[in-house]
Amino acid sequence: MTNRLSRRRLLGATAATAAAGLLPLPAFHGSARAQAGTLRLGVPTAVTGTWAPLGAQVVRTSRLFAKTVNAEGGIDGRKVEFLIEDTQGVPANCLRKAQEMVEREKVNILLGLMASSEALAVMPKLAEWNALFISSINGAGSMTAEAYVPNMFRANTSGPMGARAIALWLEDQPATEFFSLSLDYAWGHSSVEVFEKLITGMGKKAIGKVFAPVGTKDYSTYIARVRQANPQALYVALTGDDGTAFLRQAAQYRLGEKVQIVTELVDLLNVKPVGESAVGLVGSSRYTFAYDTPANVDFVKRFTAEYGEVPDTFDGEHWQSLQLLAAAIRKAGSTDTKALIQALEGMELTSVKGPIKVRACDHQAEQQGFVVRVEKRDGYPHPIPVVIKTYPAARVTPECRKASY
Amino acid sequence: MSRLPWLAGIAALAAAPIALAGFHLGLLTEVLILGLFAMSLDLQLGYARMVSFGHAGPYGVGAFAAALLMAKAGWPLPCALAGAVAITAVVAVPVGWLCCRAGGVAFAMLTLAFAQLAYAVAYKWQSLTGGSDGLAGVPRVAGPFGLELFTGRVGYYALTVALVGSALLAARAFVASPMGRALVAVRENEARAEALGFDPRRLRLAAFVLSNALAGLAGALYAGHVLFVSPELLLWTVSGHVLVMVILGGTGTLFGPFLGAAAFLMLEHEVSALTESWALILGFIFIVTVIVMPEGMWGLGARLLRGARRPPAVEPRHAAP
Amino acid sequence: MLAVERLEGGYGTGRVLQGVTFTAPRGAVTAIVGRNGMGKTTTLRAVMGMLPAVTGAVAVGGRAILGLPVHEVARAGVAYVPEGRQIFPKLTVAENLQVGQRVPSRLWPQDRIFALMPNLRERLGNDGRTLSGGEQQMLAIARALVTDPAVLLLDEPSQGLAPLIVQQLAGIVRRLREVDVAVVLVEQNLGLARAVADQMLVMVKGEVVYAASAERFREEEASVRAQWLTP
Amino acid sequence: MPLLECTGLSRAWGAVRAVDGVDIAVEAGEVRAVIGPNGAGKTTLFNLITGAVPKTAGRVVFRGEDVSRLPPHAVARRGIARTFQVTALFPRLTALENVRLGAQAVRPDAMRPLPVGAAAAATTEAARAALARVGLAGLADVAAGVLSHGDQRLLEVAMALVQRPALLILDEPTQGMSVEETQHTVALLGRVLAAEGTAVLLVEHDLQVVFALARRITVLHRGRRIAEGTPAEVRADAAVRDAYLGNLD
Amino acid sequence: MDQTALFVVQGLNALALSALLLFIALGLTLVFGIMRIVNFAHGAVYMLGAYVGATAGQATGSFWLAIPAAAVAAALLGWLFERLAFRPLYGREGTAFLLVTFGLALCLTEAIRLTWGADARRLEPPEFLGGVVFVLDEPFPSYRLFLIAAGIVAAGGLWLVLHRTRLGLLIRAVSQNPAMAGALGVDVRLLRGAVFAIGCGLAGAGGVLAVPLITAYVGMGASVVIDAFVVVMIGGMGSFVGTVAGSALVAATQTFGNFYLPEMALGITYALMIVVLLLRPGGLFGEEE
Repeated sequence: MTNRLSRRRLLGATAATAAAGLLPLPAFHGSARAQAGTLRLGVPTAVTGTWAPLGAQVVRTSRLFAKTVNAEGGIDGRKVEFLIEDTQGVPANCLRKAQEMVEREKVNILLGLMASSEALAVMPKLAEWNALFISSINGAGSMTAEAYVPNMFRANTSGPMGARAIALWLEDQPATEFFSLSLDYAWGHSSVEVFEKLITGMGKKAIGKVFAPVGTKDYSTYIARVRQANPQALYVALTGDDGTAFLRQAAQYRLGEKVQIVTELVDLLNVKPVGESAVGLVGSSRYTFAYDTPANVDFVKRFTAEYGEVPDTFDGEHWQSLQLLAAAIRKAGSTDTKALIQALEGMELTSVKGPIKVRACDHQAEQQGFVVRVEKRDGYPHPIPVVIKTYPAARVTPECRKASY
Repeated sequence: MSRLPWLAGIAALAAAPIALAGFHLGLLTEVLILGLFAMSLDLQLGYARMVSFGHAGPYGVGAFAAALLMAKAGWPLPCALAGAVAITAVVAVPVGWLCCRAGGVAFAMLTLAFAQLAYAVAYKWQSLTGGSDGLAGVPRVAGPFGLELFTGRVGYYALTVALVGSALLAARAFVASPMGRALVAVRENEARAEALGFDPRRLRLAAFVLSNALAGLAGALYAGHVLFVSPELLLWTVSGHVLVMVILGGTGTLFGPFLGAAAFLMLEHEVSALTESWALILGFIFIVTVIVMPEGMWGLGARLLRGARRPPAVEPRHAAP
Repeated sequence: MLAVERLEGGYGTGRVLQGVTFTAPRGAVTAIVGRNGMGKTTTLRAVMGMLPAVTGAVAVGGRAILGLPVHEVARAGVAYVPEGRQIFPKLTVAENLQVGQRVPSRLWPQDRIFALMPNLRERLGNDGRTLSGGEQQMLAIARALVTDPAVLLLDEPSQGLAPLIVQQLAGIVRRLREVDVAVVLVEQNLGLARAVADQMLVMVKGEVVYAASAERFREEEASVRAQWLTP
Repeated sequence: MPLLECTGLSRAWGAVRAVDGVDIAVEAGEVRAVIGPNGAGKTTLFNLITGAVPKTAGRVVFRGEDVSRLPPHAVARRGIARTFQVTALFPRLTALENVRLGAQAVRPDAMRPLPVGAAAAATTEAARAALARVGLAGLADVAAGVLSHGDQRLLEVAMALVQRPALLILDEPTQGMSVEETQHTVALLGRVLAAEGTAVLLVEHDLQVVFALARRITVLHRGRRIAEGTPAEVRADAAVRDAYLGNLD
Repeated sequence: MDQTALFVVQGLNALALSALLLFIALGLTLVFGIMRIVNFAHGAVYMLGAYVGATAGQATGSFWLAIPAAAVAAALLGWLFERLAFRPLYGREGTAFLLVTFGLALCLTEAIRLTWGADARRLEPPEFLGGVVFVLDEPFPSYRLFLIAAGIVAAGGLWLVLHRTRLGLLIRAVSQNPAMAGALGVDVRLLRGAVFAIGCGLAGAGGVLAVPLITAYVGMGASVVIDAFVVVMIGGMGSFVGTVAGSALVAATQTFGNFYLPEMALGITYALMIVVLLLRPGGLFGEEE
């Protein structure tokens, strides 16, 4: 910790004059002397920038996790401390921050990386660093396929898995002609690719697709394009503020009256600002607080008590990855990278999303697929996702080292 | 001028691998690379008043070129760096020819537009560039000549010091050359310089190409440093950051931009480790710096070192007699 | 009345003014003549507050104005007709007139302006840049007058104008005396200066070296010209 | 064949004809003055000859070559140097550096991107000599912007002289100078021009300067040439008296 | 959807987009015209308007109060910033302003994130603007028609201010010749502050008007300000007419371009700017530099 303190002194003058106690320091980070045996976990995530709303979920869930396990005496008797740093969602920053955590702060476990490009930038370095990375957000199919590295595990549902769940649900629906609108981003491309393949495999038709750049504000021209194509259903793979903007504008154009809109991802983050007009939206869900498992009920209770609102997608996904990590440490009886990899491979666990199994072949956690519909329910200030269909892990997880089906 | 500061600087850089371990050496490498990037912009901004909003363009082109030459063509590291500089310079000629037709803000916006187009190409040409994911795991190819020396962290640091140092010397030589002097003349009084017989457009184009080539070298070194490239390298925010580094450090000084780059990177990196609200502090520092350090950090430092007062301000004489 | 005392200063580090002292009474035209580069224009700019570092004293009707920002000098009653006229090119004649006019002019209502400069009335709706040199000069003077100045500074109004227009100009400047304004005229055209001035000043190298009534100047003109005005 | 031959030079700004069909020719070694009241188009005429302002019409032939469409830097490199009416220097550079740039600009390696050793010394030498010739040797290391007005005007002359031009265009070289400075400048110009045989095109308000230097005078008025001849002829010309000389008096 | 309807709807889409761009670009061009400053912080001010407006709208329940609240808050900030940060810099090179506005953009963005958090804020338009009207049997959101109207009102209003009021006269005079305007008694510094405040106020109003479409979120200002720069450059810096034309051109290019050439979406605006600036370096309605 001397390092940390000396550089704080270095910056003292400028930082103190500018900030003078006005600014909240991230919890735990830099908290003076860590006790020997404290388990330090690195979270280089996007606190600011485009992905800030998702980063906020990672930060708050990390804090809740530390509070919870430390109250119970830690993991295997070791207190947990998170080292959270802002990457702005920029791969180069993420790489530097991760490297600093590993080499300077002697952290060997990384979590909470935000953009897939950040994860893909860090993954080739993991072996050299002898560090472990457990993904809780990154959806790019390639991470467990072409770009697979042994030091990475994906605890979360991937993009292709989400596309698969919604495709399975659509198999039983009357609509036969589909149009896809997705983010011009690796995740969006891989989702649409998987979706189109599955749909055509069912004998339905993909009649067109369009990719909108990240940060698109005006979706009117894309909505016009959908109208022009006149499909029976529209598959949407948009996230964050782009998803919100599209859903709001689609509602304003009453697109849903003519076309059934299904989405790859249903987040409260989008549903809340869209409001009433989100009701009826169907999509796959990586996590929703409405899952009826004992672990989830407990998590939602703790979360709500702490933050006064229900957890969102990446709260749940991040929590699941932390649960997985905790279980692995207990099983391995160590935090050594090699030991953890061994413990994680093939590990089974009942998490907030139900049973999961980490397969050894590509380090993807096999888990159930959920399809939800947004509905208005009493007791919530906003519409909420309600699970309408659950698919067993075997049906939604792709084959080993495959990004597609 | 005294040689002492020079020798001290060289000694410090040479001793760095002994004193600094691991991460810090990497950070120093990054500072040097960004310093080179900022210095390359200073060549056109400080010596020719060409304010570029698109300097990320050559930087990203250089980075992608080096990464692709190593990852896809299997070129050895030094050859890939040289190839990247050559590619950047070749691209800079037509782009510069078009941009230098305009002056002032129009020049700035044209450079921005070309850099953004490069971003769009890098983003969409997925098969080559990896699209939004970028290219990860770029290898540092040692090649057949026993150049393994440079592939380790210390070796790469040494290579960076050597190349950045050479680039700095080259830039200083350029500034002192007839062309560099002519460029300053154009900056000071374009009509006068033209009446003397200097061709402002050719001078500006030359400055643009040289500046871009050095930015390409910085990009290539960066790609070799982090072994990862993505279209973000070409984004306008990067252009904005490097502009800030140069102004912060002091324009028209070549050394100032290194200070500016170091300050920018360290501030962003270190303050963001202290608080989530690093941007508030960083922004505040920028505002205060501009107001209290009109000549940038280098200017202030030089003045403090010399203990001298500011040289008398010389305004261009007024039109009225 | 304008009182200028020991004005020193210039641009950058140069000292163009070396202690300029003179007074310009109301209802009279004070002409400053001298060769190029002697500090005539610089004196006007210094009075106007357009030079950064100037020492000495300038007073309008007893009120010290040196050191005030330009707009406050203007509001203290000093109007400036610069060399080259500096018409707002993309404002109409009417708009050019309105810029400096805060309230309807007491001394110079539009009718009076147009009586003096009939051309301007016809061109009210035209952009400043479309005016001829003579019209621009008239507009520049009119634009200064509508601010109801106590002091009017005229810098080289005859520059580039045809003799006929210069004669018109002389007529206008003479009539300015009627409204109790102190006119300070900087001219290289000795003919014009002599034709309109009540008081003649000669500047050489940043100093006023000669001051006399117009009558006396006429008597001494030959020697004054030999001594200061010809090389 | 004259050194410089201009035919029908014209420039209009909108409806205003600043220069209107002016013909003027300068022989090698000749000192030619252009006079006329303010706004007669003298400076614009110079700008048309050097290419600084595009021509509406007309042709400029210099040493037998049509330079009408060349940009200013190309005209300069062909041997026409000029000074400006409003002092135009590189104010933050030293006097020596200002002149050095003048010397450098006409060298074949004027825009060489690498440092030059011997050539640099030669350039510096030439610059020092030129400074000495105008009497500014002692001010070589002073920033041009802080020189006195008169010294700045002389520095401009040095910048032009160091280029050893075939034709030197001087736009009001003694403008704003003191009496002594003016005398000094006239003597200096007379000496240098006689020694080097440089042809000169001179605009000057100070008629004594004009008469001291020029053998022939061209009179412009409202963009047109209204007279041309020896000083005596011009003085005697009625139109000139009306337009210019009379007006001054 | 038949071709005519498609074309008409897309035309309306382009107009609505250009209205939004106009709010930001008009402020930029106004500030540039009079201060020769390229304001990097304009996007952050736009974002501030969005957040203040969303909050004010939620607190009062009135969309109509949200707009002036946002505009006033943004204008106040601009006025304050001009006094504190710009005043010491007048007379310095343009690069100083680049750095100082960049600093402001950083500060403001982070201050907004600290104040409002990372979650998006919403604001609903009033009931009668929440529905659709049918254009050739195609539903078109009433709110977008309102945006078009708002754009016309803003541009028309600004034109009236510039050409029919004393303030506008002084603004035009100062932009043409600040020294002379000062000599005629115009307090140029005060006017600069006022213009900067007006420019920021317009951006703030633009921000709140965008909220019903895209919600208020951190980062909303980043790319829109680049689009607005492009508008101003294409139209000609400092030109009012040029800015109106530029925003229409950019909006049409984006709307129709993204429809027919969606693969070009990332670059089409820049390609347009390159073509325009190479043909006319001063922009369509600007003067050559």
